[in-house]
Amino acid sequence: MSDILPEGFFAQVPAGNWAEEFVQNVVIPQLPEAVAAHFSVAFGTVLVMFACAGIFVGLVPLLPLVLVLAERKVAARFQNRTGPMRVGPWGTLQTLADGVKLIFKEDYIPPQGDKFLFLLAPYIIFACSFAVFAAIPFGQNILVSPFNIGIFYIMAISSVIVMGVIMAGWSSNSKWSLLGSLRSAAQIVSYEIPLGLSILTVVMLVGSLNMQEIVASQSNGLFSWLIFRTPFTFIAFFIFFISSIAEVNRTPFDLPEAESEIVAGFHTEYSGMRFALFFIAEYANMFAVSAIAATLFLGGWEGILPGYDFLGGFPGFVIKTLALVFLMMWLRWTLPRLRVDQLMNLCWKYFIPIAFFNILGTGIWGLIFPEDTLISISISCVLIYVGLIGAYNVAGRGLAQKPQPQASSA
Amino acid sequence: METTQQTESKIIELQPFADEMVVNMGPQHPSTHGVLRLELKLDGEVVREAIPHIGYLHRCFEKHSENLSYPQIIPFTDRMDYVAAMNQNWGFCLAVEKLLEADEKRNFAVPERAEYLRVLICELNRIASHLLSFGTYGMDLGAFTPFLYAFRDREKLLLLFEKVCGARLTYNYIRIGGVSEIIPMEPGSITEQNFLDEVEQFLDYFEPLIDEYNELLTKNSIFSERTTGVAVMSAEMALSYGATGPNLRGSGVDWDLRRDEPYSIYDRFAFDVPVAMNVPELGAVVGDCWSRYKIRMDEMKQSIRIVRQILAEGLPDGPVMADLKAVRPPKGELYFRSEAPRGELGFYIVSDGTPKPVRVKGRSPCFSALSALQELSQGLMVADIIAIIGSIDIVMGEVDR
Amino acid sequence: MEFTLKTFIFYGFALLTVASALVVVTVRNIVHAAFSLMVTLFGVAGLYVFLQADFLAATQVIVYVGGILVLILFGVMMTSGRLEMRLHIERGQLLLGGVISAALLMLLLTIIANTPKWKNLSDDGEQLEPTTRRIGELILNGQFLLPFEVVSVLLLVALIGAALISRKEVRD
Amino acid sequence: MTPEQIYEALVEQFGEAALGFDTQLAGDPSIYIASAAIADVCQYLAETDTLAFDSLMCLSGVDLNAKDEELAIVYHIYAMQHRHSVVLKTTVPKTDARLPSVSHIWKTADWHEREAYDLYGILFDGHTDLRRILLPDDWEGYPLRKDYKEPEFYRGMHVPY
Repeated sequence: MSDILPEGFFAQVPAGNWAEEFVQNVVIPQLPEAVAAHFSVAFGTVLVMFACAGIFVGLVPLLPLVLVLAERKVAARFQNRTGPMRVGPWGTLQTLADGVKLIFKEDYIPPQGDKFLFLLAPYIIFACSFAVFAAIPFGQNILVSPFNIGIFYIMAISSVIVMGVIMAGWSSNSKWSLLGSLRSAAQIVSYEIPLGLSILTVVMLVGSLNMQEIVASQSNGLFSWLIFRTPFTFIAFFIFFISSIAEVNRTPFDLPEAESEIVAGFHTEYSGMRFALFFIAEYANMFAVSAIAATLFLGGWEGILPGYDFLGGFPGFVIKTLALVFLMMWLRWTLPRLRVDQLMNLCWKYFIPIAFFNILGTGIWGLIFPEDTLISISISCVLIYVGLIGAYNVAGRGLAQKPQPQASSA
Repeated sequence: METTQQTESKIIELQPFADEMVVNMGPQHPSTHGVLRLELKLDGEVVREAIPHIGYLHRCFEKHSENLSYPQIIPFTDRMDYVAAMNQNWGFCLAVEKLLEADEKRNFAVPERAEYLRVLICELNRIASHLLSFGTYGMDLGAFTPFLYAFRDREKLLLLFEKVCGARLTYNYIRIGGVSEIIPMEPGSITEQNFLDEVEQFLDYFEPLIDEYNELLTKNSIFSERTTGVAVMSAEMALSYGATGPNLRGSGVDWDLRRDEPYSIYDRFAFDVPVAMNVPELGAVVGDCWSRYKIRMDEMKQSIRIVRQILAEGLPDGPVMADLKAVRPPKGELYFRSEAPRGELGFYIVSDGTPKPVRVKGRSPCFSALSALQELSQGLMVADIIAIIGSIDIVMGEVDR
Repeated sequence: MEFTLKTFIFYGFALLTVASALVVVTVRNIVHAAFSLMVTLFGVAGLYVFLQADFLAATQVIVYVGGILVLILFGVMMTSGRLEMRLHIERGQLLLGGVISAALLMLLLTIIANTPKWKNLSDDGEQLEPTTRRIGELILNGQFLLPFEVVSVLLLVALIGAALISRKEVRD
Repeated sequence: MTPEQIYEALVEQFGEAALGFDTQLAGDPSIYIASAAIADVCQYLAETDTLAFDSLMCLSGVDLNAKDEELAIVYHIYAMQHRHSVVLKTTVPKTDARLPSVSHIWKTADWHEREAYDLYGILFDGHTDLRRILLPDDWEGYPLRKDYKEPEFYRGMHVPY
């Protein structure tokens, strides 16, 4: 493959490239000898990889279809409703029907807007949302490309989404859109910092940016998962998860598209298929950040027991990811929305200092326990437990307390 | 006579390089509760000025009233505050009845049974109205679920109203001199006891839910962050702006017409008037959005209390309608105010002794409360504007009439 | 030089970079210029990949596209009420710009001429290793530690200054 | 205080400005005030401690009859502290409907006066922002006057349905 694709982009996976092995062991024996003699393994590998990528690109957009339906069903359950029930059995085809509706809707382009950028923006967001999936390991060998710099690549690509958002907001020539896109840009740029810093704690412990290596370092069962490895990664997980909710603009951080404030934010003026692209991208993002959180902190495709990876760990990975997605939905249908200044305060005054503290703590932890031992993990789990109890006593008390009943005088 | 001296509308000069962005919030906006238009002058997210423009729902109530007989006006009052139409009917009927009572030649009095029914139904309507306010306030602040919870419960109330008068939103149930009978939707489908049982069932179902809603929204820390300390309306300011009802009590003024100037039979019931207090745990201060919101949550409990007292007593026997041949108040004029869910609903009626009024002015609580918006919103953020509008709980049908 | 798919992709990126850079300097709409700059930066990131600098490529995208360009766009959108402001280039500016560009070009050409061997992807067989480790070692093992720290202090100063300037209005 | 006592207090303070006390008709008794003095009277009512009228419940314009030469403006004011209310009434000629504003005394008068201006064409001197509130800015005429004729067209739209 070396003479066709830039090799630096791919890591040399120590255990050997699965695609190469596949070609070597399965494809070439099948070929007639005359062909096989001239058949380069590398070329075959690239073909296989392209095919996989094709399947991926075909399959991944189906995710949002499922997730949209899931969101509606989850919301319905939260609200004592049934959700969509008419299209298909239990409403399973509802999203498809909505998609068809959106395709046939008028594709409105604001006449005063910037037409070129207006048309371009959804594609940028859509493309970036899906490019992220290339680096997410779904299973032991289920991965589009084992990038050397996997997690860094993901951050890079997802930071481009901001450009699409600004483009959409600006080119619509609507003040609500502009306000939404400015909010969104400020929010995403701000929350990228705690996000990145939380990732850094993981990278410090693992010593690699490669997603597969991060997963590999968590292969010793539940307590080798990075979330439990040190108390600091435990905090980092929550910062990461909350920041990623902010990154994907979901309640309580959905200010860029706060329908009760700025109508629909940056995609106010979009309709039809272009709106659907934003919509799909939003759900793809949601899945992507959950998948990343699962990979970084929850052992990725590695199971709870060491060495147990059913179907390459794929089902386990999907379950973990969907659990996080469900958590996001749960939050969305429970919480109100923050205000802009509160959002920024949360990021700059709480998350970033805590994230820096985490890095410091992780560094010190790494010095004290260079290797993960039973002792280090036990200490970590005990600290986490104590910390949780303490946090509940400090923060939870306020929640459990009832506000003073309003004075009443007859 | 034409004096057009001040009629020209203000023309906003376009200043291309100003820091200020002028944004039109509404009349078509998800959270302006109808068709309110706000002209926002923004500095980034900070609101320098929010100028309300109303009148998009002006239905010429006062002009219509001059050409209609008194009973014919009642359906028009339904359309004023369409989420608490019973109270609007009642407010108007009370004013007309007061004028009729002033006529010595008649011996006019509203029957007991009708009074009980009115209180019962209006308190239920107050719950429905506050529920809507609670739900939409949650939605304004980004929490969608309270909205559906509120609508689920409101639906049950609307079904009760439908059983009583056949309508779900614009009831025309309370008439001058009484109420229209409890009308069976189909023969034999509902009786008085049957109906009261259903009301009781609803109360049993609903009362614990208020606490649940408090858990869900009122005590939510994001919600209290968003609403506490925002747009504090002092008691003086509230009085000066004519804010009434929950908005006035939210500013710490202990005032409720039902208790302080009892009309109808409110003096027979025991109920508390919730008044805002500082809640330091949440950061709530008297007069902020949270206080105004909380008053409504607490008022629902008091309404339940009143309805329960009626249910315990049972409706007195007798007619539901006074023997009133024609509604023809004596020559005179009268202003009467009653406590509607959104505050004091006043009707000023000038009668010249004919069946049609000379002048009807509806003094709607939201109209006065909304005028405080401009002062309340200065220096706050766009999101706070939404929080204020929700907390003063406007219904544009009432503002614009 | 044999013409493979790789060279094709390389020239694609090169063309993209140069063309979009031309658009940046010629287009009159400032927002279009900024968005075009995004394409340029992407193209450069692509070229970095061909230089086996994967970390640098990703950094390029994060820092320039996700950070600096957003700031530029913020600046453009917030400082002027008229977003479609047209750019005017005066003759003096043109001259000055030309001189500076020529000097920069000379500098770059000198570097190109003096670099003994470009480590590029056509060098087959060489085992690739992650560049992050080497970058980290170079920065933290003393060789570039001082410049690195100086730059970080400078950035901190800039951060504080920016915060100070933006808070001025609140204080007044 | 009863309206009578308030009337007496006003007569004592303002003399001629308080023109009369009407208890003849059914309903609320009302105190007639000369239109020019209304702001002063209101100021006095609001600021005197024994009266302390701190809330303006309602401000309405009234046109009793198309043939009348005058428009009436009625103020319903209330004192929370003392729990007494009073009705003030004043009249202005239709040809020159103009009287002092009370919006500096009770802020709620701001919108109520705008409404009276909008529907009756009463000009309130001293009002800071007197423009139409319910009707469109370019509406012609004052619809609640009894002699109002609705226009045939408004911006090309047929008005009477």
